[in-house]
Amino acid sequence: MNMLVGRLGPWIGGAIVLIALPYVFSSGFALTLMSQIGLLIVFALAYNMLLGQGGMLSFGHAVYFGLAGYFTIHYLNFIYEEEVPYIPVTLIPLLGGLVGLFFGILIGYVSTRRAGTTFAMISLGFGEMVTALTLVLVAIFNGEDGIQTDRVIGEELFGVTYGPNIEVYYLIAGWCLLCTLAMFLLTRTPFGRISNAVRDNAERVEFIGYSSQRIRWLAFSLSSFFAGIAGALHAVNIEHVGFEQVSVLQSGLVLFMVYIGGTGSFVGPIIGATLLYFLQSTLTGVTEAWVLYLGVMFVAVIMFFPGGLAGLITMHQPIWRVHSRLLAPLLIPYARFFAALVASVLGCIGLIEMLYFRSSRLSTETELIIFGIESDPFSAVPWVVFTGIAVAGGFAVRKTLPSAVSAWNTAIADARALPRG
Amino acid sequence: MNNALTLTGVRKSFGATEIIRGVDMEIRDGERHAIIGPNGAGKSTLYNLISGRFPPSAGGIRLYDTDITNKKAFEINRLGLTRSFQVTNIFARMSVLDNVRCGCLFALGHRYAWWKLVGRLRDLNDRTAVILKDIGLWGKRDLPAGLLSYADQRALELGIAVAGGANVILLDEPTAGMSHSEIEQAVSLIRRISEGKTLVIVEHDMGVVFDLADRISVLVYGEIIATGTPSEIRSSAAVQEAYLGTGAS
Amino acid sequence: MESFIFAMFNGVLYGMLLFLLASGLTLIFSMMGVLNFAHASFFMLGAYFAYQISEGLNFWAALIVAPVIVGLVGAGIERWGLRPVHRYGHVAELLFTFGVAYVIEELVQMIWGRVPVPYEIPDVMAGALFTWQGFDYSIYRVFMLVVSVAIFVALFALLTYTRIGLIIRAAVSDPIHVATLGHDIPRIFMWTFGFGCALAGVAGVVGGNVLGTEPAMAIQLGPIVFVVIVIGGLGSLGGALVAALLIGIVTRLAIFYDYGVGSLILALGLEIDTAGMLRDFTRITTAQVAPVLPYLMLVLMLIFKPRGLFGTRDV
Amino acid sequence: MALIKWVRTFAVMLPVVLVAFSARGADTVKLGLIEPFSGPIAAVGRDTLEIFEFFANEVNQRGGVLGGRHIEIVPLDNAMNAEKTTQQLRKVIDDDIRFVSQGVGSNHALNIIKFLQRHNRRNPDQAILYLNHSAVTTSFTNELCSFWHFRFDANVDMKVAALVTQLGRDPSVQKLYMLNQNYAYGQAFQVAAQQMLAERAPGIELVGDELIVPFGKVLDFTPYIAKIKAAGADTVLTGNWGPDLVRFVKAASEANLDASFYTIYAGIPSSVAGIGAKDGIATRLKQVTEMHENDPLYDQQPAELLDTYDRWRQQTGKSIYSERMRWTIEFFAAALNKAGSDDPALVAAAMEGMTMEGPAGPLVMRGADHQIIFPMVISTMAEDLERPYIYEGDNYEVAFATDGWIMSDAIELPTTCEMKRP
Repeated sequence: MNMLVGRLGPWIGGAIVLIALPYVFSSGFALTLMSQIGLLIVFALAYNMLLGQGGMLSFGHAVYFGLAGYFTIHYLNFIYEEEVPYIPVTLIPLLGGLVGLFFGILIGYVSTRRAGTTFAMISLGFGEMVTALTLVLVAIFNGEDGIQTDRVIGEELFGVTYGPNIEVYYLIAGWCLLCTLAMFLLTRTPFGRISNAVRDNAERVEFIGYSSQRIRWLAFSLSSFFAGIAGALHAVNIEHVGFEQVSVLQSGLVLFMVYIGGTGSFVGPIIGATLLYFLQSTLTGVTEAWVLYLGVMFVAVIMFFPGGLAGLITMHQPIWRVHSRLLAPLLIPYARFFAALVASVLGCIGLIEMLYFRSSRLSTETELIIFGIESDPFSAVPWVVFTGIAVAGGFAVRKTLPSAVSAWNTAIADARALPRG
Repeated sequence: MNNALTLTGVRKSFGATEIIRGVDMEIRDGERHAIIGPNGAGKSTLYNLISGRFPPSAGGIRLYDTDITNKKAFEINRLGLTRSFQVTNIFARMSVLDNVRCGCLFALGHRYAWWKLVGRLRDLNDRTAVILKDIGLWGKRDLPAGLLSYADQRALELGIAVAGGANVILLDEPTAGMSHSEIEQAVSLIRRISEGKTLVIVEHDMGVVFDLADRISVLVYGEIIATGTPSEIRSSAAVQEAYLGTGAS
Repeated sequence: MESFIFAMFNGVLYGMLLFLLASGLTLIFSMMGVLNFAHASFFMLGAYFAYQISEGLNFWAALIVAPVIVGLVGAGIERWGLRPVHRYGHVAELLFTFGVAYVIEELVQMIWGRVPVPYEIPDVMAGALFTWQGFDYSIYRVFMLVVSVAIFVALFALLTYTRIGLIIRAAVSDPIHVATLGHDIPRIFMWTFGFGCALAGVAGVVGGNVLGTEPAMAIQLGPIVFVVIVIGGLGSLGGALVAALLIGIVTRLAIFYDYGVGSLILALGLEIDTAGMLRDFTRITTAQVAPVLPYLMLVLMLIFKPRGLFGTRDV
Repeated sequence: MALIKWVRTFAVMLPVVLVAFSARGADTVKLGLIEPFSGPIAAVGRDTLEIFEFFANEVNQRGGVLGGRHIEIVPLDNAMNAEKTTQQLRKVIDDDIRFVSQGVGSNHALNIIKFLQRHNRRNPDQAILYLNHSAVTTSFTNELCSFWHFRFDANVDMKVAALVTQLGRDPSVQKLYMLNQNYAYGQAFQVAAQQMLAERAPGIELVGDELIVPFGKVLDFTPYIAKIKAAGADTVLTGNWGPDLVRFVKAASEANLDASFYTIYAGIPSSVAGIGAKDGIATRLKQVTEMHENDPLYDQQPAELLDTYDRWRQQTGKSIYSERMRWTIEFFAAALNKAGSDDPALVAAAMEGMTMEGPAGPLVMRGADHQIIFPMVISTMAEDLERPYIYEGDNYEVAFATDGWIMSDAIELPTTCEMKRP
């Protein structure tokens, strides 16, 4: 019984959170944000089936996301014109998934013949090609304008029409939960295990009876299926699909989400998609430098904690599994390190904001307010102050890091020494 | 007599250099056959040719009655031939348990299944448990394989290789880099797992070779210069001259 | 015939510019196994540095100094950025350079703004060298060609006749072996990376004023360069040259000989509803799809010859 | 509940960097401006914001609207992504903003039109009005026309009409070559030009008509230049913009192509900066706009307006390029006052048929399709003009000189719009 709660607990908890969220954040903006995050979680998890679980780095996975979106919009419009059989909007994502699967099987056959760097390049090539085609084949993709639809095609069960955003939110939440569960279970199948094996050591797999190419193809196709579901959900949510959705930029965004969240654990992409999309939506309005921060964050993750944010959490798992009190000695060194890190980051942000302000200020912007303090980038004082904070913070980071690391080392050693409690 | 492996006139060149220069060899069904030879003789290359890592430049290879000359590695494996590697070749980020599971999966017929959960596959988990206990890693089954000690990784390497239950087992220096006590354990492990099967082993440690092998082939510069029982090889003049005589270990 | 020769000449010119970029990328890949996604960003840095230097001094100073600075920036990024990532494997390295490309693009915008900078062809070379079929060929284009060919020759000589070239060639065929010969591999890596970036910088200096110096130039050129080295065969310098010329010439010929793909489809006996969803297929001409052709070539190449034209080793 | 409140506060506080804008009154009429303020083409969006804020401020200085209320511009970043546009529209609804403006990217414009059609039908009490300042797709005021959309720029067909009319007037134009971007806008330009050339300038021979892959994919235009030369063209007509225009013109200049370039967008700051004076003059680069600073009519405009222009140049260090954005604000203010209310439906009704004085004739907001009609001017890049082109304080020592005005009657095209009014 305990086992069952332990296993089902996270899923039931997740479902409760998904149901409750609209009661906490009820504005239209928040609903759209949460809906987008929901479908991006599906996309990110699908992407991680390639990157984290199959070891395939793709620069073009948005192709399956976007093509499914285009197909969905067309299908909804055709339903409107009564040219195709009616499918309730509730089940439309499945259709999107099948479109993703179709193109995944087709393109995957070619691109999964190679792994590693070559695979990455082929994915980039297909991404560029499809993006270019969206502009050439106007009848299908309608070029830069993209295509539109009205998702309200009829009344479904319980009078749901998917007109109000809240209904779409619950549609996405439902599919998100379903897909997450499905992808989680997939990791525990023979396919999932061999996919991991191909990631770790593709050559060895060939000597235990498996064609690594076939595994990659299968992983690619299944991943495209889920990416297609996400793309269809996107089409239903936004009621518009354009070339942005298939572009390499979109592929890059999902890569950033997954990698910053953490490729090594199942929850990593969920964390990454939630955090990055939230930051992106709230920060783009307040700072021009958002893309720079995103890039720096990504590079920092690769350099300093390749496990991503989820990796930072899971590295403490062996400790709290033994006993949570073992975490106590970590608090102070961690807090000191974190304070130093925040200081240096804030200093750098101040400097970058002032640089941007100087290089691309609008005449109507008369003042720059950083962290609630008015700073004049044309006088020396803020430069000195922010440089001081950044440098001092940097030194403090170097000083406090060793004690944080050694605290973790001690804790993990203690945890190993103790029996499981 | 029925041969497990038959090599006829096998050659392999990389660019202008010919590494394997016409090897004819027969491995009998059920025997333990050792291949010895100096460094650079082409032993690992020969393994790579047999197991399908590269195709040979010329010649033919048969596994029992099947021609496997130009087959891919996984096809050969499915026909019942498995191998281990000289450099440890495991799935480093996966748990020890999952490493062995992977070795069993195909042979147990689960192939590429994405609709059944490994945790629920009784035949898989039973067999994995047997092998893990056999190679002495049952207690460490939840550790990531990359964190195992060297000797444990070698044992795991063997475990993965034999997990599929293949009839013909090719081992490439399974005791390389081990201490004396570890070698003893390894040899007994090899003896256990090759019970009733055909074993081919490349080995530098002559103690292991003479202890384990029913027959021995000597490979020097891409050619087999002698094949015979341990005592025949020990007394062969040609081998003495080419190999043992020059101060074998 | 004239237009054929003209297309060929143009294709060679564009191809050589691509080769300048691809050669650095190939060198880095051969030595380090790193596919430098940020390579086109160094090309962009070369153009911006050249603009800045030619504002202060002149074009010739820029031609020498800008690539050196780009090379130093590259070496610095290798030393303090890429080297720590090395232990996480090639995919992590590729991701790192992907991130670097983002950061460089944003930094360029932060420093030089988001609109193009007026980086011009030097006046002495703006005039026509010769006029052919009514088409003025500027001295500068020929100068570009000369620079590219000179660098190719120098690179070839460097690889063939010098000690460092020997090490590089050895590393291309057997990277592990070189490490055992007692060379300071991290140092060689750092300077290889720097040198490769400097080559991209040269391409930026000579190409930036023709193609336009703006923050998006890296994104626009980057993918093509990858296509070049994949088609040529990863790690093969000769392959990169052939592929660069091939792409240069094919894309030019596609523009000159403007065939409709639609007529091909009709010739195959396929019928397409001219009002339906697929109607655009009947209207496409080769000129319209010329910039997409490299990607098509990439895909075809990978289907029929996955290692590329001259590829010798797997990734 | 305390927790929820805390979470909400946190969500609001999280944007750590706050760029505040001055002069935020309590009782303002808010105009949401949805443009890219981050990403690769943020410069375009930010330039737009600057113009909107400047001219909104001018209106406010004059006493505001509706008896003293100020117009407040609320910038909303769409990062040039359609999905962000939708998201910002939902924010507009949340914040009870009833007027939005946008112009960069016709895909976003289409998105807004469709979104507002759905939203205003479902929520008539919360209707939102869209003022389109630059998106030129003709169908927005034809088959896709909407009561909730007003356009303050000429559409593609009108701009092409102006260009072709000028081509017909110019006796030196004998052989014309067309080159356009192969996507919705470029194709629309091509079709309109083919049709109007036949009607308005039948004497001109079309020696080439080409579509290219758009958005900077063509790195080297030399082959196209060679084709143009081979065809013997003396004039080029192109709808290209951005890098596709810059590289095209630079390649032509480098090869000493002896042809005039008729374009729509040559005067955009980034294009002027990218092309540079030398190449622009060498190709006799022409643009079609609503006005430019060196036109003889410039000085004949009202004194207050000239003062405003001077203040603009002084404060921003930029030339006046987009008069239509000023018109957007002025029409908006006038319609608010005429309606005497900030109800979007009433403001829309008031705006229909509204006119204002323009430099060369009246600006008319046609009621039938909400398309503004106004005279347009064709101008050529030249040196030694009174007001050289400046952008961010950099003087380019080059500007545009008038070739001729095309009056409204030559530009006004019939509409197929069947307006559905609420």
